[in-house]
Amino acid sequence: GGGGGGTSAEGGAKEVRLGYFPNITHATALVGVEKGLFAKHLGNGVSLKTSTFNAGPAAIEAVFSGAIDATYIGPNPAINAWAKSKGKAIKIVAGAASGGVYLVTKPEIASVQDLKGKKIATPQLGNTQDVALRYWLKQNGLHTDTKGGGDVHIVPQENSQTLQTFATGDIDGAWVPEPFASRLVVESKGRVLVDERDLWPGRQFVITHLIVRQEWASRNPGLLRKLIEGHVEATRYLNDDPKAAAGTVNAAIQKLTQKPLKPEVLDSAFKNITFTDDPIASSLTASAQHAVEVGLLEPVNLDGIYDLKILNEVLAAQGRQSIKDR
Amino acid sequence: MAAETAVRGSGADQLAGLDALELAGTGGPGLLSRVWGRVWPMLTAVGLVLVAWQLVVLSGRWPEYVLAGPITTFQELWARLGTAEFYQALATTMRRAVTGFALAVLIGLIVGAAVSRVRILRAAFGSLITGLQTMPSIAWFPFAILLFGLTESAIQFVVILGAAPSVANGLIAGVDYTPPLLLRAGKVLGLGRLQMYRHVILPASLPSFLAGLKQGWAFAWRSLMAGELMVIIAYQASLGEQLHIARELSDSPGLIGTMIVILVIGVVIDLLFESADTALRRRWGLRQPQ
Amino acid sequence: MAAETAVRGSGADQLAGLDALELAGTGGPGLLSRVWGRVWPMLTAVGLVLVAWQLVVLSGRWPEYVLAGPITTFQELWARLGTAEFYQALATTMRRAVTGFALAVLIGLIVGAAVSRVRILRAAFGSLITGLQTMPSIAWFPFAILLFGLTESAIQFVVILGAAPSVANGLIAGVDYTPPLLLRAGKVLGLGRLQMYRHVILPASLPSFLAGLKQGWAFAWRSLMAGELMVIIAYQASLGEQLHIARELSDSPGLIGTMIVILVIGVVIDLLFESADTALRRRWGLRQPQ
Amino acid sequence: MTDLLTTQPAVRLADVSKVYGHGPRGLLALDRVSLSVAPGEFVCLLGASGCGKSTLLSLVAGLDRPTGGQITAPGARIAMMFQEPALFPWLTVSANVEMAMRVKGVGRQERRARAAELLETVRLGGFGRKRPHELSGGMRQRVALARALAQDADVLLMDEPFGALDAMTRDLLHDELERIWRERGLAVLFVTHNVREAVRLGDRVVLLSSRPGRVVEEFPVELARPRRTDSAEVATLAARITDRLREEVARHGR
Amino acid sequence: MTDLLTTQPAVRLADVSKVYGHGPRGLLALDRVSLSVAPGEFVCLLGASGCGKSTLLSLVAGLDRPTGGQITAPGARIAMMFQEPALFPWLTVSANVEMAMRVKGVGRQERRARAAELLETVRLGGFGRKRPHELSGGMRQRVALARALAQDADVLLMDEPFGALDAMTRDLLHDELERIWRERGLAVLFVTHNVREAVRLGDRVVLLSSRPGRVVEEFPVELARPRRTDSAEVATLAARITDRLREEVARHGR
Ligand SMILES: Nc1ncnc2c1ncn2[C@@H]1O[C@H](COP(=O)(O)OP(=O)(O)OP(=O)(O)O)[C@@H](O)[C@H]1O
Ligand SMILES: Nc1ncnc2c1ncn2[C@@H]1O[C@H](COP(=O)(O)OP(=O)(O)OP(=O)(O)O)[C@@H](O)[C@H]1O
Ligand SMILES: [Mg+2]
Ligand SMILES: [Mg+2]
Repeated sequence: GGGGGGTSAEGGAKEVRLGYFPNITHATALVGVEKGLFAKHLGNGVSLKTSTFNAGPAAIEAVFSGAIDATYIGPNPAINAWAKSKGKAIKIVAGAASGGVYLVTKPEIASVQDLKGKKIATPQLGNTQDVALRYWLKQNGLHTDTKGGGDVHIVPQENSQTLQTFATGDIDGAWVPEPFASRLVVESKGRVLVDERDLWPGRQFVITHLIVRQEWASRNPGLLRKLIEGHVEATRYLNDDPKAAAGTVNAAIQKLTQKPLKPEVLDSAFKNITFTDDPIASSLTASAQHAVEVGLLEPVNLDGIYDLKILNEVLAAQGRQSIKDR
Repeated sequence: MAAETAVRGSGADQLAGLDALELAGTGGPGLLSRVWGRVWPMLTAVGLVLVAWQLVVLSGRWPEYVLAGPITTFQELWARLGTAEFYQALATTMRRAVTGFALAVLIGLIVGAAVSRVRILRAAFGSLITGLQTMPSIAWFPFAILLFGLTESAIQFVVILGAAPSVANGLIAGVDYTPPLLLRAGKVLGLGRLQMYRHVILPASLPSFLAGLKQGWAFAWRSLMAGELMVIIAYQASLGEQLHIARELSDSPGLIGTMIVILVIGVVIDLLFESADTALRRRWGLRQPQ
Repeated sequence: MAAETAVRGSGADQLAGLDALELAGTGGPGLLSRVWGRVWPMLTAVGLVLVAWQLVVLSGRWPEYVLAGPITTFQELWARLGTAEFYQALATTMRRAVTGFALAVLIGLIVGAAVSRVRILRAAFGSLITGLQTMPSIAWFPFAILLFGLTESAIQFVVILGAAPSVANGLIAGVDYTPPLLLRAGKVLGLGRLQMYRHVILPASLPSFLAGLKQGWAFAWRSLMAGELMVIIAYQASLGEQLHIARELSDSPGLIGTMIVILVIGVVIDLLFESADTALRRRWGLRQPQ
Repeated sequence: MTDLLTTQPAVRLADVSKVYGHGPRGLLALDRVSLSVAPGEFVCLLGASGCGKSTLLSLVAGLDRPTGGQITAPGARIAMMFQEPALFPWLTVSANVEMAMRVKGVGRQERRARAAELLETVRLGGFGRKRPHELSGGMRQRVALARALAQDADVLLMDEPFGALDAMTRDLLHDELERIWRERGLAVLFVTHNVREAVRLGDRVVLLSSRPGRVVEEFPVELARPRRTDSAEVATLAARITDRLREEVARHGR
Repeated sequence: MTDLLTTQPAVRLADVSKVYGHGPRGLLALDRVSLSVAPGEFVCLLGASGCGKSTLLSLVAGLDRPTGGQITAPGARIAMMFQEPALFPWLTVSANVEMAMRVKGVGRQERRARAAELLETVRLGGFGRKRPHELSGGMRQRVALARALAQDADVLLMDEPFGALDAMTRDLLHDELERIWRERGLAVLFVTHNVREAVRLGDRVVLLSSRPGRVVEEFPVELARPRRTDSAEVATLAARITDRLREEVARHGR
């Protein structure tokens, strides 16, 4: 078994195993690895071992089985992992990205009411985007149900397929994250109907954050601190020099997938995402609340899912403001 | 004249005597004991697997939320079996599997027949058929949607592309091994090309064809499990979707429960194929009742 | 004595005469013309497919970025064939496929041997093996990661679970149809249980086993294509990943290009299996050179 | 008119040759064989292995084409029996016998009745609903005979039909075949490499040489029927033909 | 000592019975058969189909167990030949012959040499590297004979070994078998339903009844060797035995 391979009893671990996706919303990780920021903070004696995933479940399976210690991930899988393990498996230790989610529709759809009877895609039943769309429609007086019926037909499908079905006219719009939103606009002449940021207080909501395996974190607080230091520096780099950072991100994506993003997609997507250390706890709890309201989630107690103590210590050491965990 | 009749009579007697001598045989065991003989080892095997599984869980190597134990799993499964949704999902999936498979059989039959009898087609497309077998389902998704949009037909398309090659290959193998003697016999009896196909070649290839069907079913089923994610149709839950959602939600008891359902269906289908195969071979005298 | 020798001598002559008479036969066509006879219909078929494809693209039914035409696709493919990365990806995937398949064969052989010879195991696990065949790969992913972490082994695990059942089933079918007469002959010759396996049963089941191998390869390959997404090992490109990325990026020429690569590999492997099969059957006299 | 018909042979081979393969690797299986079978005549074709007996029958049955020469079977319907029964294992005995009629579009009822009658002829009444594998070898060959008779042919070709049977069954089937042949007035071309069998059955025994197949000698059999295989007259003629045959075979061993 | 050895039979069956199946559906295949074969004796076992001849051989060969009675083969190594050659198609002719030695752990070199020698004995020298399917039926049976001889057995069981061969080949193989039997002093138990073959070969012909198999009568054959199958003496004795056999068979037809 691969469980706990990198940890020994007294926090004398020699490596940190980090997971992330070759995806623009995971730019923090891409930059941190590509620029050696994690390695720099972890120091000489500790190696960084990275794994990339293409979807949340595999990343969570890896965390659960102890094959990785920490991973960048979206809000949904994190909530799932928390709920399924009854709060035992993971903790969210830092935010990474916010925003970058849009409802893109065919140009002829100009308002909410035009959506009636239309087919709108989301990435997956019950994920953040799915919940956000349903909640927003509900607020606008449009009824949906989880089976795809109602005033607006919601079709969950993979984002890649959304690109195709939008192009062929099988769907009328999609509530998707970057870079798919930008691609719908750039390649298929879609029109942005809603910027999800507009629906949230302070135009902020979590799209990616960093989670760690609880067992590992409790045994290796020192390594966790170093990891977060690297993370914080990566975030700062992204904000300080977005142009260079965008190039770094695209280079990393190309290295991992052999396919860089098109420059216009990259630029537009990069502009629409905010990189922040703040996990925007309020948006996570609110989103979970919305999910319960639209009937997609059993009420789940998220108390304690955040552990921002180390993050705040790191920020404090740099003289920056601390972040709230609710 | 009288003498000749006597000779003939005795010849007939001797023939009948030889016939009677050749045709003895003892019967097999009764149906009940045969069924029981099949069932109890299966039950024992299932029991053993359950015990091993419980032991692994008890060992504490992994927490319950990572690897659910049999008790949790069966509670979950039992709860599901109590919902109407489960049966709808099952019905949807089985309907798709059966119709998709039926179409695949039809297409496989036509393609197999054409390829096996026309030498040029054989050389041109023979290996392509197996090549298609190795193509993963997801590669077809974009084409399925291009051709059929977000409809059931797109799912069927993927299922057919998964299963038809096996069916065709089974038929081709069967035709290849049709005994040439039977073909000659058919020709002597005056059978035309089509009649030869209908009366000789098809029946002669049945056993191998059946094996192809069985493989085809496995491919169809796997393709279906993948394809059911591609097009999620309103108000139609399906097993493939449930499997996917269980994984998506890291729902270990749900996942294992769905796997058990899939396994049970697989075993039942296998038993069906096997009994068809046994019946066929017994009827043809290929498998002596032992 | 002299008389007897004469009689014997003439008997030997007659025997030799009969032998000589029985052993005539004409040779088949030469190797070159056989290969060419296989190649040209294939090339024609490929040509026809290309033309049809180009016609569909020209019809303008779908934009080029949804369905790439042959020219774009082959440009893309050609560009890829010029990169070292392509060959690394191919090498990685082929290495995984071959080692995974080899392990699957080993395991399938052991399981098949045990199940086919021990009646109780057969009754207990026989149908389970086919049941496992219908289990989609993604169901195994969580277990693969549990057992092996994010390693190559996890991928191999999925590949093995995909392919081993077919291999085992092929062997079982072969063992089932081992002619009882050969078993009796082996026993009379003094072969023990294990020797019987080694010298009689295994060789006798080879043709059916080979068919199982072929099916197993198709399953292994499909499982691998899925499994390569489960564990992406840093900086090791693979065909499965490329297929997925092409799809993820709606990269139509990339997708079709990768499909072509997969098809070509499938066809080549099929040809290998076929020539092994032909050689075997010819050597055993099961397929007369026609 | 009647005279012309009776003197016209049922089957006539004129200088028939057959080459398998092409060019230098080709094999001359039959070399200018001429032979005729009169209506109602029983001709036995005798020869060692590989001398082209089966090839000759295939040509007459139209399963293959001669490379040279001519085969005429004026207005004759031709039926054939192989060394193995070649029954269709998926059909019942009765359905096997009915096949030729089914192809011709004979009605179900009539087919049934006729098959039952034919099975009665080969002493297998009541076995119609069995499957071939439930019968013994001798019974299967009798079914094959019934199937051939169901074609209502004038000419019956038989390619070592009793080769695989045991001596006793074979003796009995000789009697049956002779009876049926006489009742129906068939022209029979019977291939065998059993000399005693040829003498037991034939009006005429034609001996073929081996590779290339050529007619070596013809032996008219003028013994009274019914003959017995172990009678002295049959043995005497058989011994004569055997010696000639052995000579022919030994030629290849040296 | 020598006296004792020579009078002790090579194989002795005492009241051997065999029932297939159980209870009321059981079939009594052999009913208290007693029989012995002296060393160097050639015994032919004759009987109609299904009378239990193969069953008896299986019991002697140890392929199956008797339900009652005793089989003793003191110190005898037993080899067996079946009706079909039962060669392993994936092995060369030589490897087939070597199999028994290979199992016993005889070295490669020695095996080769011995196999070549045995193939020479059955007049197949030079065919060692062929595969069984490249040979004719008669040649395959001779390979099977060589394979049986390679076991260095004292007792050779033969279950209708020449049943599937044509008459001419069979005649020739009779000569060969007789020669080898005499050279090696084997005890042979030879099963057939060809009466002439039994008389041609046996020192003694044992006639079995059918279902249940019982010894009906024994016929000592006191004709001088070498015999010819178509000689008058053989025919006379054969006719006598045939009549007895037909009687036995006809009993089941009524
Ligand atoms: N389809 C074929 N292609 C090439 N050669 C053939 C073919 N059929 C038969 N032969 C050859 O032609 C010769 C005559 O064959 P044929 O089967 O007619 O002999 P036969 O007299 O029937 O022999 P047997 O007594 O063994 O049945 C043989 O040497 C055989 O090898
Ligand atoms: N394994 C078996 N199970 C049940 N019945 C059997 C079995 N083997 C043989 N019998 C029956 O026992 C009887 C004797 O069979 P056996 O094969 O010994 O006869 P045989 O004299 O060798 O016949 P043949 O001349 O056809 O070879 C037959 O009625 C047969 O049906
Ligand atoms: Mg022939
Ligand atoms: Mg027998």
